[in-house]
Amino acid sequence: MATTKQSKIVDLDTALSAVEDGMTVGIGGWIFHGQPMALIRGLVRRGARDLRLVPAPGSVAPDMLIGAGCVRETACVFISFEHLGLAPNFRRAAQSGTLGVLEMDGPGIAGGLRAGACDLPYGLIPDLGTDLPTVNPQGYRKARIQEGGRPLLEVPAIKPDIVLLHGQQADEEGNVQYFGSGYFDLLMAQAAKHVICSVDRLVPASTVRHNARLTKIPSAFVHAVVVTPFGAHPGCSPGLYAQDEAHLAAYVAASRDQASFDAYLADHARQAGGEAAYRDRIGANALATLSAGGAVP
Amino acid sequence: MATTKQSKIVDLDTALSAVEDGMTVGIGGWIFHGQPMALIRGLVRRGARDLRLVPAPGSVAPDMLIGAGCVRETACVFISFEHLGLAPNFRRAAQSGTLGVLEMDGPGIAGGLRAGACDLPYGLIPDLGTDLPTVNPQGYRKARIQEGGRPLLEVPAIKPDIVLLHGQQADEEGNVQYFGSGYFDLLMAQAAKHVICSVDRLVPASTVRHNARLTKIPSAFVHAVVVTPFGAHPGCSPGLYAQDEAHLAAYVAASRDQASFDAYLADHARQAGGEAAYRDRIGANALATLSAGGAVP
Amino acid sequence: MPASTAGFALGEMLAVLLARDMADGEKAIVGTNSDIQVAACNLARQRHAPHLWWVSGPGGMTNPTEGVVRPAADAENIAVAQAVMDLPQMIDFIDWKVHFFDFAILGALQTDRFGNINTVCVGEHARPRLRGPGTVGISALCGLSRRFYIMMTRHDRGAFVPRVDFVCGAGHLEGGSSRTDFGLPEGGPRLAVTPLGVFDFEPASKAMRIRSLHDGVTLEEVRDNTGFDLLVPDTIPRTTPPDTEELFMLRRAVDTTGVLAAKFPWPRAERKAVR
Amino acid sequence: MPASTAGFALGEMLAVLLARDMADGEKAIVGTNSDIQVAACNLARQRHAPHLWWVSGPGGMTNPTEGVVRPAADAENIAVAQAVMDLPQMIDFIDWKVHFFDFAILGALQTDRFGNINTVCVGEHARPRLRGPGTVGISALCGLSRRFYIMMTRHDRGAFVPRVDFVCGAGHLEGGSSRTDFGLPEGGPRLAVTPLGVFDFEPASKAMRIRSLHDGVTLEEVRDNTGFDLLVPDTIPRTTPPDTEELFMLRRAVDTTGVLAAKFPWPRAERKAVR
Repeated sequence: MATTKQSKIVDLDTALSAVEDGMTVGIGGWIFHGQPMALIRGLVRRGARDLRLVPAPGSVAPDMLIGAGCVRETACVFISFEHLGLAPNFRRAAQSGTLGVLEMDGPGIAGGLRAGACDLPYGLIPDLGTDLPTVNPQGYRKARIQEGGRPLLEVPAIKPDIVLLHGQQADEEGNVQYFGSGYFDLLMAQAAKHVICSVDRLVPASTVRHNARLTKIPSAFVHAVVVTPFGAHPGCSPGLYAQDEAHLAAYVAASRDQASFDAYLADHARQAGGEAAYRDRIGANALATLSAGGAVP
Repeated sequence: MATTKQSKIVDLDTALSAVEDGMTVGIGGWIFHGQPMALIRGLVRRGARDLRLVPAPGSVAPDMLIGAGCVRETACVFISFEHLGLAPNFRRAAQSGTLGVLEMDGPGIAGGLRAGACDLPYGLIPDLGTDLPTVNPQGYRKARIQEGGRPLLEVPAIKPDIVLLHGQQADEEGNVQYFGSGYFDLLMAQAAKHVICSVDRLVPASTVRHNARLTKIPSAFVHAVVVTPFGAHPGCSPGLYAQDEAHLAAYVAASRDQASFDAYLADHARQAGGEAAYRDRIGANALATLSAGGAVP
Repeated sequence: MPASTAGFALGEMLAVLLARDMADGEKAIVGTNSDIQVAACNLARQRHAPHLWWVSGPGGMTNPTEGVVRPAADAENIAVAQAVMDLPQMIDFIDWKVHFFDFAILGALQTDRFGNINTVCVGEHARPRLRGPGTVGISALCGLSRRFYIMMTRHDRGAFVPRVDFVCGAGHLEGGSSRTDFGLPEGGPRLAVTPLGVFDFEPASKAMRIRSLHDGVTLEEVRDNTGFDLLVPDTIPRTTPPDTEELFMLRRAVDTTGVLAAKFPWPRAERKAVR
Repeated sequence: MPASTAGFALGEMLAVLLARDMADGEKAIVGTNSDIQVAACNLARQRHAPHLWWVSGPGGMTNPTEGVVRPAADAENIAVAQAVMDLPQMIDFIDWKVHFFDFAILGALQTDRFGNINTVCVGEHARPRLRGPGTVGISALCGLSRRFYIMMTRHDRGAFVPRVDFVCGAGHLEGGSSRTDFGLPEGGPRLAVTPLGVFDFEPASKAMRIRSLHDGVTLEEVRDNTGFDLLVPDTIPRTTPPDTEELFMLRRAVDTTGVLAAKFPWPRAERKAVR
């Protein structure tokens, strides 16, 4: 993990040029919270291929990459659309057998990321009696040392080539602040070789210092920051805007088959004009309403 | 670790009745910051014996217990009086060979506490080429599995019977807030069987909720809270009062030999009247000056 | 399905049934998409368990309460919480520590005779008929907490199967002492609460047993909707429905905007009766 | 001891010498009781390394700056920091990660010919002649950072010994390739800065070598005060003393209350010259 000497603020394509086909890509956030969607749409636009995903519990971020054909294999801790049902493209790809799924659980990803962050070869976790080691034998192996009164597993270190995160604001130096929880984001950043954060706002250094406790990803862990207002849409950016329930429902509907989802991607990810065109398509009033909390009374 | 159903606020002696001779006692804080001195003085007053200390990097807290003859053996990560020199009673006891010293370092205590918190038998740390494994072979053993390109050690889990901490304020439910850093305190609490926190202030539940980010020790980890204003004196309580340089210098001077230190303890720990008498002895203006930042211009 | 459910929604009833079983001073964890769990914990705190401690698994907020049922991971909970912990530190007690939590409350795609839980897939893992969301903390919470609750908003043969297709949360495994024989700590499922009744696990065999059936639910109806043989007591009690005070407290202090009623009505057949 | 040190204190000179060697964008860690280290890092940020990143090891504050040198662990640093990290998460990169930090700056009771560090004891560990404070993060920072600096406010045969009595921070161990042979990552001490001079380590043997001597310091004086044979270059450069701009920046933007001058004057023999 090297640091750069210039400002870490770069445009989206410059940031994403670090992502090569076949890389292992971690994704931060939690279900609909803080998904780095502008970065995800950027990867779709660039035609990324054969990625190996390691998403934190997520929703539309891993689902869109899978539906866009960018992914060879994904780890799955939890990929869900919650009250909107199952993740549609992930589900279709997993059920058809076209997607490799490395089944994981909380202890597996936590132990693996921590081992990765610590440059240890493996992490030790309790064997919880599940079927995960059966379907993911390379991810969970019986620990060579059994002691302490309960069965133990070893999980190999996880070190993503790239991690994609979304925060609410950052300064030029690359200190990324979160108005809500940090979830696995910092642990992912610590384990990663290269960290790209999108943020909704660029703020002066003094704003960051005003409440240093909000800085969940200090600049030492950040290689590139992309300023993309509404960059977590259609998910929420905690404290700034709500998740877009109508758009998410439309996304699920558009995901009914590949042709329909390709049409969605053509309009929402692969269109000319990138994120500016995307925001235009979503519309000023829709975005304004989300900023107001999701519903204007 | 069990929780109680009543308010967790108890008086000092009730809280300390959980400490039995021979127990392993963790101490939080960091050098002169947030040392749980009222609890330490209480242990001296009660005549605790044969304790095995596991102090975070500390100063007067472990030093006083050692000088008072309460300690059979101490782990030592770092015990220092910083600009005031070496920890006088620790130094004397270690040099005379009357105190067992388990030499530890940051990775050793961090790996051991984390293993303790996780109910794992041991933690894996890098072998850093020091002499620590030679003088503390039970604390650092060559790892049975060597892989990943660097030599590894195993450190056994650390699970203190009791951990003593100091925060600035708490509510009735036992949520303990810190105005400064948390250091190893929460990790110690997670690894411990029983956690006693002293705080300078008891505040309404609403005050705690007003800034939940300051709660470093949530109530689930706390068994007893003792409200002791100036309970970190002569160390500092971050955000509330500075360390008492004059008193600390007097402490060092009083520690020149055992007789002199016994006289100090007779006046400052074993006296009748407990903490109230202690505060009277320190004096209203001295405490007021510390509250003003250490010096009234 | 229950015959006389007028006056409260399924979600409200499940929250009340769960809250009743919680004791003061206990520690619990609530995951994402857990409206009923949030309401149950906060109802218990309002009524008989003022020192119940619960934490949002992903978000780290402890005991957030403002009379509105919000998603447990929601940032707005920070303003009404007692603490906000960071997940990388929480993993120590979520994913590793034995018996840190007294209980968790978990839903599932499938559960079985011994209370094992599946949220991963229906059918073979390599080519599933239905791909579920995955495991996240379920493995650890089922494996490590002192007990857990199975909370199901549907009760049919798709959800109550002889053996789950994928064990991602260990209940009593193969029954009997197989859970502790495997090396898991004492624990496992205590109750399953469903639209039809409340179920527990017979102490020796650890097989699922009827504890009470909701008003109007027949033994035949439960059997028709359960894919394995339930143990049946000599006399089958009726579930004590939520009483006036419980509903008043739930609606006045916990779920003032009616999230449970809106999101968890009784299953379709009973909607007319409920409204 | 230096002859012409009038105009700046020992602490100021050490801070300037250390700051000069730092590069922009590097990552560093500062421990407790580290006034000179804090000043050096902040001086580098003010001058040529605006993106230097440093963190208070115990307190977790990153890049705190307000023109006052405070103890690195002090809570007042939170108000002027860019981030406040929690130690239990920081341990991952402090105690385990290889080459996360570009450098650390460490003091010692003793150092030796190969730059090993001792802060534990003088004499036998079981019955030491002098019991020091202990190791804390020194083992990890010496072992895992890309390089480290040895910063000594005294230079005498008590501090510069042939072999440290206790290795708590690995320098070049026995010299040569012994450090990497042991399995430690590339690294080790880069410079030692003292009241007498600046010292580096000869690339092949890894033995300590004179890099420059401060104004007025003789080779004989250094040899008299060093307990092992220093490598001596053919011509011994003079240390470039702090210049006007460095001192101005240090006193105007980094250490406005004069902490370094007050706490780290030149050793007694030179006090008259300095003042």
